Amino acid sequence: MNWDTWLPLLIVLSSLLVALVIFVLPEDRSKTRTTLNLGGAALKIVLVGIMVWGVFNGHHYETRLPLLPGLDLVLRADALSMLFVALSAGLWMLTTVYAVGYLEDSPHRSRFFGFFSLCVTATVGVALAGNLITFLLFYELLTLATYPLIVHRGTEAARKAGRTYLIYTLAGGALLLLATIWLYTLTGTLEFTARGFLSTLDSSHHPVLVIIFVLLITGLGVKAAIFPLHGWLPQAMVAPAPVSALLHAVAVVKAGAFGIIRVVYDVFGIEFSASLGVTLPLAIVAAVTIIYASMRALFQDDLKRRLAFSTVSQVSYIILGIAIVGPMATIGGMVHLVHQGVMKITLFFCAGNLAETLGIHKISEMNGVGRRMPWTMAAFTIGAFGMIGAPPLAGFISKWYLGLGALEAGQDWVIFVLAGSSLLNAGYFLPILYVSWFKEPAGSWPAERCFGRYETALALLAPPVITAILALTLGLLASAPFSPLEWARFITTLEYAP
Amino acid sequence: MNNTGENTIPLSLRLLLMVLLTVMAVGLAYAVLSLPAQAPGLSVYAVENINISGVSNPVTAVLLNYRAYDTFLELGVLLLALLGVWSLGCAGCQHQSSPGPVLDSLSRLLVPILIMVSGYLLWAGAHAPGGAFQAGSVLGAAGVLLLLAGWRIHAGLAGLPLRIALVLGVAVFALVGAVLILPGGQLLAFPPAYAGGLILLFETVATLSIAISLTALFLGADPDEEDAS
Amino acid sequence: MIEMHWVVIVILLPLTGAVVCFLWPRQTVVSGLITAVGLFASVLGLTWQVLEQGALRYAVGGWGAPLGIDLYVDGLSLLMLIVTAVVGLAISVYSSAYFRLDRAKHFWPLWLFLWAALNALFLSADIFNIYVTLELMGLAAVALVALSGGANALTAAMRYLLVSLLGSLFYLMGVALLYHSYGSVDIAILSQRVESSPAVWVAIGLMVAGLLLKTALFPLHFWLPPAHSSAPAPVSALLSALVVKASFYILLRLWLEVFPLTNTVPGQFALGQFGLAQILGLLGAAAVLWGGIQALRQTRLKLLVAYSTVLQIGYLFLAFPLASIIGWKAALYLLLAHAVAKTAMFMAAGNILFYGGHDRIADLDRVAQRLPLTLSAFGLAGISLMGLPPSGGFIAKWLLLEAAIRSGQWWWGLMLIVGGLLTGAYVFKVIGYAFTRSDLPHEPGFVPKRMEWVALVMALLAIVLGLFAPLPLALLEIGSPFGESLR
Amino acid sequence: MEALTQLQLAFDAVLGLALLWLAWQTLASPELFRAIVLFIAFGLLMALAWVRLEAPDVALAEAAIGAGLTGALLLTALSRLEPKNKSKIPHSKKPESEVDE
Amino acid sequence: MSYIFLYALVGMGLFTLGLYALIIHAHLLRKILAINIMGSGVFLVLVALAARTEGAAPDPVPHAMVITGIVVAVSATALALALMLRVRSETGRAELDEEPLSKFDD
Repeated sequence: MNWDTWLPLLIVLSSLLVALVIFVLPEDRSKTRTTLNLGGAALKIVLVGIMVWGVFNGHHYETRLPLLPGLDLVLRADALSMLFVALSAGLWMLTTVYAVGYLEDSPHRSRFFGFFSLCVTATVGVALAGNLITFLLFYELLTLATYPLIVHRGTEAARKAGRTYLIYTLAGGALLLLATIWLYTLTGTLEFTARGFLSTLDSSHHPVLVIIFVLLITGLGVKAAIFPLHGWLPQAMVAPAPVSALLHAVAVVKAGAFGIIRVVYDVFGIEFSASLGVTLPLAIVAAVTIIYASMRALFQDDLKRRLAFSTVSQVSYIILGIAIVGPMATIGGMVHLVHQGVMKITLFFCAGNLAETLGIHKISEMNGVGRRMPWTMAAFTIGAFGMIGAPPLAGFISKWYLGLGALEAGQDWVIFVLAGSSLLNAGYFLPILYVSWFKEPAGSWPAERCFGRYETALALLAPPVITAILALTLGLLASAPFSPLEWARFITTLEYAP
Repeated sequence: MNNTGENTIPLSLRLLLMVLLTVMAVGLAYAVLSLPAQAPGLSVYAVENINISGVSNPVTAVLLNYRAYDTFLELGVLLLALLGVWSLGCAGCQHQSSPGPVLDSLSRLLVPILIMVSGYLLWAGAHAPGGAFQAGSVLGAAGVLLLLAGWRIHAGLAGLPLRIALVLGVAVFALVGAVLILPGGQLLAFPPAYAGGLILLFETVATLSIAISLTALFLGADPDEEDAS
Repeated sequence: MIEMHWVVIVILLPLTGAVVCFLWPRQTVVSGLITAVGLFASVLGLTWQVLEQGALRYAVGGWGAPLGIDLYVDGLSLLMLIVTAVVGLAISVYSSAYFRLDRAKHFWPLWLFLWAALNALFLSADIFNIYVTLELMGLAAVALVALSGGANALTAAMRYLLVSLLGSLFYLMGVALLYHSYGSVDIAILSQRVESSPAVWVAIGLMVAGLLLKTALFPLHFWLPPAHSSAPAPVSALLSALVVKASFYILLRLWLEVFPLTNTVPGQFALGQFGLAQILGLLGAAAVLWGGIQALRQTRLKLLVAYSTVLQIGYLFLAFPLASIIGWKAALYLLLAHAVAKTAMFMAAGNILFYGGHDRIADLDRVAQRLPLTLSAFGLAGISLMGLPPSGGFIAKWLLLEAAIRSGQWWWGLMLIVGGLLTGAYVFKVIGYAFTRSDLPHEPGFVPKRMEWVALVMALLAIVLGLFAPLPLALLEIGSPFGESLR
Repeated sequence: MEALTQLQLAFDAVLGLALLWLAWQTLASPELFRAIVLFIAFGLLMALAWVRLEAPDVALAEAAIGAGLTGALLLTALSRLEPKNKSKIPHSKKPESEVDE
Repeated sequence: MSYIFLYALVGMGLFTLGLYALIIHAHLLRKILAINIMGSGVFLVLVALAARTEGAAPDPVPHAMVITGIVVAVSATALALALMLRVRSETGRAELDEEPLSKFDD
């Protein structure tokens, strides 16, 4: 029994077992369920903490189980995976607290929390996957685990959204599978390796590799909601707020983006990718997505849909950062993986609070809501400014590095994309802030509920406040040790070793 | 009910079918004609081993010794068909034939003869044409004749005793075949010294089972259930 | 210690069980269950024996081929026996609750006969003996379909019987030609003697046609959906999981051992076999499309599941044009995964039918939520059928895709992808109804917990098969049924 | 000797053609009863063919089972299928197909 | 030796004829007859070709196979006839109707 070989598996199991137990738990055992959820989340945070510390000190954590002859199921902790694992573990805790409050007394909680935990299991698995087949395994598990969450409400709209989601993701998964196997037949290995494992292949294979790259990115791009594969995401907004928060900030879209990072860095290798000439098209697709989705966001009245389009746009920052070949941009992209997660989850928490407390779903109903729910709207404001990229918030750090990276790599056009997108971000966030803080309330709210002492239930209020503070801290203390920024630098030194 | 049922298929399709089947038939014929004119198959082996098979009729040797396993499974098929028929229940089995005087006297005459023929076939099978299947089916014919004459199995025998008689063939094969394993042999491996006796035993129980099964198949439904309902 | 004749026991035990069940109808369920458990243990014993000693040949009657009949166990037949034992045990447990005594007393002897026939078939090394086991299997299967009574089931059973007999006769004609060409019906001897000749070609044509009919490969699948959908649920499960696979197994066995003519000069025959393989692959691809589309169009759950079997059978034939060890292993793994998953699925459908009294997909929202275990079983089995990880279906799909790409015939792999998406579509068409809840129009039937749990256990097994693939794959290597190296 | 072989061959040819003809008549006969009777005749001719092929065991089996018992089974089935004189066939269940048509 | 092939060819002819009738006819009793005639065709091929032994007694193994086959055939026929009668009593017709499976009956 070696701790180093079991820790990655334990991290996955800490939520998987919780999920399985919750599935068989009777509906009315809500105390037990909450204890299990929070206990699992806390345990995972502790384990991840140990792991982060270990990785920083050069420990090598790896679980390896035979899956097929010649192919193992590998869970490995490396610097990049730590970034995502830590994000998932941390935000899972908060989202669980939030979800417990949000779903109080609603039906089917066993099912909901079971799949919720399964979702986190899959996300953590995606993060820790040490080769492409393990990644694929958890990636598809994520598809399956999120489907019941999207259709949770069981309405016709929910079912339709679920269907759309499946059509996109299953098709994407199929492409990913095809590309993975193709790659395997070429190389005989699928292990993620710093700076890739394909550059040694004979150059006659290069055209095939380009096709495989396109297949992989398309397959992953579905979840990362790259234009034009983003169609499922706005529809999926019918899901309950904690699900939207989880889907958009942590689990699904990030799994896609993270997968793209893995493919570009640890399968192809960034320099090899650049030599194949596939990075520039990827950057252009990301840039188009950023601008297009921001424009679409401008015209959404439904708050969650606007946030959804904002997500589509923001996730592509990460991809843009990857595709601009250069260490600075890489830092920007990777750090945005965390920063965007923290900021976007804040926004979704707040949107959920508005819906749950006042019945507000549309921006046109938000007049003066800041006076009724000041804490919530304060958190929202921090998140929104972060998204726009205002200093000293987390978003600013990401954009700063992206911009520097673009200049460093000689891709000056990116600056215009960043600037344009920031303007558009401001264009769709500032009006919300304006109406909610400065307009007079309309008199009554669509469906107000009273929660006693605070403006809303404590379980609903605390998570966005915490994440907002986090977004602020991540910006202010960006250079502190173990901050995402420092960690991203750490990763980059590995990928761009001289 | 003079409808031959052919009218359901249009002529064009039928012509197409004919063409296809003609092609198939030509292929089959070609295959047959391409076979060598001389091919003794396994007859050499069958004759070589006839002395230790326990019988002198080679067909019986194949059926009851060389390939006794096939025969064992085949008794299974017969029993299974009966199980299937019984599980279906019977539509129209209430139909009772009223035996005319001719049938009645005919059966009185024929049944003893058939039983004797069956006994002969069973005995002759070891060295001349005949054997369990022929004997069983002749005996079965006697049973059918009895049924036609209005005879019905006694209610007391319709349950377990009848069932035991039906499974006798399969059961004895399985039991004896398995017992032969014990002294270190193989399934259904008859020691040459006992082979003749064992084959006679098998043939006898098989004859009985086959006869009763065939008669029961003719009857159509489980007599036990028929009485109950 | 006396050498255990497990090979014989796994044939004799179910026959004995059938006889006992037949003799004492009142104790039929108990006898049946005891037999099932004993049989499962015996197959484990045989597995252990084969693992210790390698492939086994057993001369029934002590004669040995060519005069006598040989039984032969290698990795391939052992896997089939294990699949049968696992599915058989599950079906036995399920059926012990499913049938009331008036039908149980017919079900058990027939089912144990069928089980004996399957085991005998997988163990036989003699093509005529295989004919007898085929008939034994076919008659038992038909009688089991007819067990549900009613016009649809009886008509379906009748059609199934005719098809089954027709297929057997085609096969038997092939046996006749092979025997009269080479003077033996033993597979091993034939594999040494067979050469390219008109008679062999016609024999191959007849046997392949007959077996395809029994395996229900498109377009010869017409009899399968009515038979599999109108039979009682446990019977549907065993038909889809085991019976169609048995004729596939024979086809595969003949293809690998009798048809390839490895000892003749490669040339004309190899080319011919290549052509036939391509045709089988094409039919498989058509089956994938047709089965998938038809499954999507169905309004009744059991018919949907039955058409899904048509699709999955198509998958199996995609391995023929690939002709590689990985491809065959993939097909066998697919067979294993499909058997387990389809059992779970038919059981789930049976539970829904039991509970709601109908299986109209559009009205499933009345039922699905009230049977969470059953629905989970359906969903998990669906994941394996779709080939999503982690599941047995995924492993199979991975191997098959790998074989397709490695052989340079990636288009067969594409059919797998398409089939997976179609499967996803029809599985989620059903699952989608699980999240809404409507009122029941009438008093629900009582579903014994045992039936729900068995379905779930089988579905979980289909998932677990995705995590322990090396074991069965290594088992398949015993006796190298697929040849030593890549052909 | 030569003449005998010729005669035998002629007999074989006639027997073979008779078999085919009877089979055809059996299958084409518009009346079911006639078809069954023809089938029994076919079975008996088959037995003759077996004898000719030096397969007396098969001939016995064919005569007893193939022609005899199968014939009896077919005839009973027909009598149960077409209850001409006996109108007491349970037909409580109205066939659905007629309702549809 | 030519008569051997003559009988084998007759066997093939019976096989083809039976197959044609099996497909063409709708009435189940005719289908059952057709299957039986097909079977006889196969048996004829098996036994006829077994006589290719030039003077010696014919190969007994195919004979035994055919006897097995005849018993299998009569078993199958019995089951088929019983099934036919049940189909007839449920549907009123002794044919395979091609109705869509709209209704489930359990």
